Amino acid sequence: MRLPFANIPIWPEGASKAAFEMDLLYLVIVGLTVFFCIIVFGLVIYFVAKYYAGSKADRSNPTFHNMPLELAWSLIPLALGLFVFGWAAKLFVEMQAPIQSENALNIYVVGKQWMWQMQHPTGQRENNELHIPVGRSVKLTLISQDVIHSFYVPAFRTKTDVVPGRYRTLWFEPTKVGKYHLFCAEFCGTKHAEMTGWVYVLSPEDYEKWLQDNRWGMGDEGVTVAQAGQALYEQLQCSSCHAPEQRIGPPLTGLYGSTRTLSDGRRVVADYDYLRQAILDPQAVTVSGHEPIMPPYRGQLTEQEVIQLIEFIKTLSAPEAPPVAEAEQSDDSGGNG
Amino acid sequence: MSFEPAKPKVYLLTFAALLVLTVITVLAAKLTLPKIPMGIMILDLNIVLAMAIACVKASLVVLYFMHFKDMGQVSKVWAVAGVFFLLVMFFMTLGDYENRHPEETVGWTESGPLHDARP
Amino acid sequence: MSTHEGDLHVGHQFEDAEQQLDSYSAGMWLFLVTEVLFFGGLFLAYIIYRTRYTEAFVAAHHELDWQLGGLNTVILITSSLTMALGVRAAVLNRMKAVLGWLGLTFLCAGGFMVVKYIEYSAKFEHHLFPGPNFEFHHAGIDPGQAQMFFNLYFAMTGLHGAHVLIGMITMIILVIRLWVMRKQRIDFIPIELTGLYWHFVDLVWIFLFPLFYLVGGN
Amino acid sequence: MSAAGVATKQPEAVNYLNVDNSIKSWLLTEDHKRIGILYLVTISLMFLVGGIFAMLIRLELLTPAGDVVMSDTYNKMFTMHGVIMIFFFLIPSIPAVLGNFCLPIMIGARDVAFPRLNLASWYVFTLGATLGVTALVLGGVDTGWTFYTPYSSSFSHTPVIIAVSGAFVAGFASIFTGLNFIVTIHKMRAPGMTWFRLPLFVWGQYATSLIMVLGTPVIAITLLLVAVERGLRIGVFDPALGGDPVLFQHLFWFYSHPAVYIMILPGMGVMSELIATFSRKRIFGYEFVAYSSLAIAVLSFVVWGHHMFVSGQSMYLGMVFSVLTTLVAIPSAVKIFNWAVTMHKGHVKLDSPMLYALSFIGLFTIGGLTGLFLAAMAVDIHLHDTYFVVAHFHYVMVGGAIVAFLGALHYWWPKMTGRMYPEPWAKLSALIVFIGFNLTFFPQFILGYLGMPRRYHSYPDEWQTLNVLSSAGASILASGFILVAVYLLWSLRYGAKAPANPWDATGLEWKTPSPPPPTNFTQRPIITEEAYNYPIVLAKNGEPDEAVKQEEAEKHEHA
Repeated sequence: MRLPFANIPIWPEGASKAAFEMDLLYLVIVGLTVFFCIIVFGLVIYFVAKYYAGSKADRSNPTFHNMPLELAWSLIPLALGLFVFGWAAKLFVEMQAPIQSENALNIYVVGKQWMWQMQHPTGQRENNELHIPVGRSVKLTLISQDVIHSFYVPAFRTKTDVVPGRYRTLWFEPTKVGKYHLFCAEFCGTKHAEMTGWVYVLSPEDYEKWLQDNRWGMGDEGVTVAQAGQALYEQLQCSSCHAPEQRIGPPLTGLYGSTRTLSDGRRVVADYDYLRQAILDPQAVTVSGHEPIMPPYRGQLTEQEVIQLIEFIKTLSAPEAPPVAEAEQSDDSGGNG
Repeated sequence: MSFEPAKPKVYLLTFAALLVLTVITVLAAKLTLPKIPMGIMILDLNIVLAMAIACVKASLVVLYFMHFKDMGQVSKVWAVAGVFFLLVMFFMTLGDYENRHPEETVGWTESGPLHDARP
Repeated sequence: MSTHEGDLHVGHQFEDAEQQLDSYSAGMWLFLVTEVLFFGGLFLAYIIYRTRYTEAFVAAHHELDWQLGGLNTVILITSSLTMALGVRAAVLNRMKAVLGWLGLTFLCAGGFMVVKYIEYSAKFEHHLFPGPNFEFHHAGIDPGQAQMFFNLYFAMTGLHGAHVLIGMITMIILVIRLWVMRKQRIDFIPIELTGLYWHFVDLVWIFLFPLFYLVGGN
Repeated sequence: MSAAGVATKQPEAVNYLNVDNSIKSWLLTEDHKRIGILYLVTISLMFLVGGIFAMLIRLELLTPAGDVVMSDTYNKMFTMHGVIMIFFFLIPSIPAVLGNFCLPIMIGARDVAFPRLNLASWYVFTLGATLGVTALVLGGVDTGWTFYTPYSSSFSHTPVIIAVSGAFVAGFASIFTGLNFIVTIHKMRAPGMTWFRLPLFVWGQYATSLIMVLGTPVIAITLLLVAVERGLRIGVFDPALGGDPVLFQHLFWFYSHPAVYIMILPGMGVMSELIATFSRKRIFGYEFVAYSSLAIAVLSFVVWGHHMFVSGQSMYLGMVFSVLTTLVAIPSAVKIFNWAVTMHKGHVKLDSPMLYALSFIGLFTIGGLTGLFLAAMAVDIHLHDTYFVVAHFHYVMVGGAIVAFLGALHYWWPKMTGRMYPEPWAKLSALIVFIGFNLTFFPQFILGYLGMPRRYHSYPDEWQTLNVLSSAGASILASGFILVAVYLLWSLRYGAKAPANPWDATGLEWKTPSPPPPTNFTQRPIITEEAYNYPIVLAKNGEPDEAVKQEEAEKHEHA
């Protein structure tokens, strides 16, 4: 939105479901701000004008204390503040709590100085650009390879810090076809201001077309992220310990999302962060009943490769119709603590 | 606040108590107490016991060696305030680590408020 | 001690010796409160990593010699006793006793630093000082997590050691000052304040000893 | 400063300025008033350096492309602007200059409790500032003033350790000042000066000292850990070393959020003085205003997580921080309304300090209310790290703290230097600062909601108009500050001699000559009346009351 009389933008485009909700809340707080400003400025100007030294105003019996008045201007702002807090907290939970929809489009984002690398589940990769379909929930799983970055799309009114060493998730549902700014919002070094890009929200048809046109990112055979993970799994010879007949590593089937008991007594859910640690620093999360003998892969895998491995392990959880063909027998084991 | 120093006997008794408690601490460490998992952290009862003993020792030092009774009102209030804000820092920060993974506790399934379930 | 106050030097900003003593005492306590929060940041880091890397901390603490740590605990407690008796002697205006107790305290502090030196040099020899040369081989333990234990060990005991050194320097200055003004009544305020500081140093060690040497469990 | 003794012929009474003019007497002084002046000189220099960086930043942002300086240079500019302005100007500004100068006089003491510690604090501060400037001379630091790990500890190629040591060392100056004030206020009050007879400036200083004493040690150890992590690769923050970068943010903001109140609380104290003096009326709800300072100081320690809503901090903890942040609205609202209502039935005079005070009320109201946007978790997702945040904290830091500092400087300038400044110029400067400030920072609120991230060297073309407005405002603001510096320096030599009580104010500092004698009072004051004990009118006829009549009579006499 722009001012009518000048070429000055005053309102950002909104292109997600959250954008509308947030704009509403924002406008309410703007309203409160204007209301209080009018009261305070009005009082100040009125008193200055009326009680300017030498004026003939009635100054008899001034008061210095007024408990009801003090309480009023303590408690009314508090009540309004708590109202805003409640609304904002509710919206925050709605925006930030992770979506667990099967239908959501899972995209992996790795931030590094100074670019964004996106990886689509079907294998397409792109840098500093993100193509997504309109009207479908998009779930981003983000991690940084070096310093803290922050993934920010103003049109979606959403952002999250992208931290090294752990996964963050962010999701939104675009509602409007268009081209929107993508920024890095956390200072990350020399080219922080150039760590920007575009988010393209496409109609479902255009998105399908885009997926087809960009198969080059997947290699010759059309490798999905999980398939790339499987290739890596074989290349690193994970199966030499983790194959079921070896009986060395804990089984990978059904690993993702299960609850693990570690040798130090902790019970943890095998989520993305757990699996990442289990690959990079396996000895830190040895599973109870297994020897801590797996070598750590820290420094040997890029964050993208770790994501591919995790995606592969995740496919092993699905009881039926695993998307990856043969390495998929239900008794497949492996994995690391 | 001019203070009256305690008798040497008080100091010697405090000293003896501190030595005894040191021995108890060492012995207590030989016990294997349960470890309670909390979120991504583990609460180790051994350390809880050790810290409890350390707190007793610290109180003895403050009460007798640092003659707490002669300490002015101001100092008392500020000492308490210091410990209070230290605990605020500890517990609020730990509250973060305790609840770091929202995935495990909440989550929108098929239809969240901002998300329509679609076929 | 009001009978002796008239003899003490009173700063130009104060009305009387009592106001002066009150102010100095409150000032020192406030300083100790800042010290509590100064160490507090490190203790917080310790709590967080200790609860996350429990196994590694248990394994790594076996590299420390609890007997040496215990010895240092006894040394520091003893020095606290001698310091308390020194302060008492100062209030009672017994010059020789003050010098004797302060000397003993100083010796204890020196002993503490010697033991610390022995411990530190052993860690350096065994490549347990964090950094590129760090080596820690223990089945089932991530060396990175064990290194975190030694990070905190060196940071916290190092900072504590620096406080011991500052205490020793202060004691030297105190003794010189006492000697210079040996003809006058003992000005016990600086000794009292040093005493408070010294007990605080002892107090920090009381927490550090079990946190690093007696991690406990299996 | 020695100019005070030049202009007149008649022998002057001994005051703290002319008692000894040698350089040595200044550098070894234990007089709280002289230490205040030393601080004033140091922080003015730092303000100049920080201000130059601010202008360079606005110059770069005049065009969307990063064309004036290289991106590395730009990163260093905003970092040095932040580090210098926060650690070396705002934190010591009101406490160390005006607090040092006025606080002992206001409570009827000869000096602070520990004069030597006070001098040490100035030396330590100067050392810290020197280290900060050294980092600058060595090329500048590019981490942002927040020194977030692991960028600061592992990735930056700039002299981070030196800058961090500068802030670390300056922290001790802050601790010394706070400790000194607390003991002074507790132990050095003149007979009859009860807690509820203290001027509200003193209450503000007490609350500030609470934060200085309890918060600063935490930032000290945190910065030390960053330096060690960077220098020795022994770390607790870098994930590559097994650490957690979010832990740094917890420790950093545990101090740095309260630090915001170190900057604003003394300013609020100043406001109470100015509003009471220039309304000739006791502050409305004195106890509420006094307690609200303490409440703000205590609450400031439990809200730090609102800087971390999108950092990966637990969502539930975020809610706790958000609701606690909302509570800060109470004491802030109490203060604003009490100041406004104080003018009710007063005799309002618009001298230049009062103009600054009224600016403060307006700007701080906007600054405080925009804080509500950022405390509201959902809205903060969008606004975090955008220009909205930049605008918000400049409204509080510049519109609040610096405007209060200027108001206080004008108010106590006659007391400090014994000279009056030219009032018309002062009024003009207050106006220029107000207009320039709003033009600079109001467009940034809009930019923030549009989504312009902070610390950006270049930006999309469509935001240029708003940035040009902001840069234009910045040059107006800068000319306002320069004007203040020029006429205040001019007044040192050519200003009219100041009477003991130019504002006809109550308060002990106005009962002693301008400038005050070395020991503040010729004899120890005994306090028998409340603070701000201005005459109360009881007549109901609507005629000008006694005080006004008297004033007019005096004016006629002068004429």
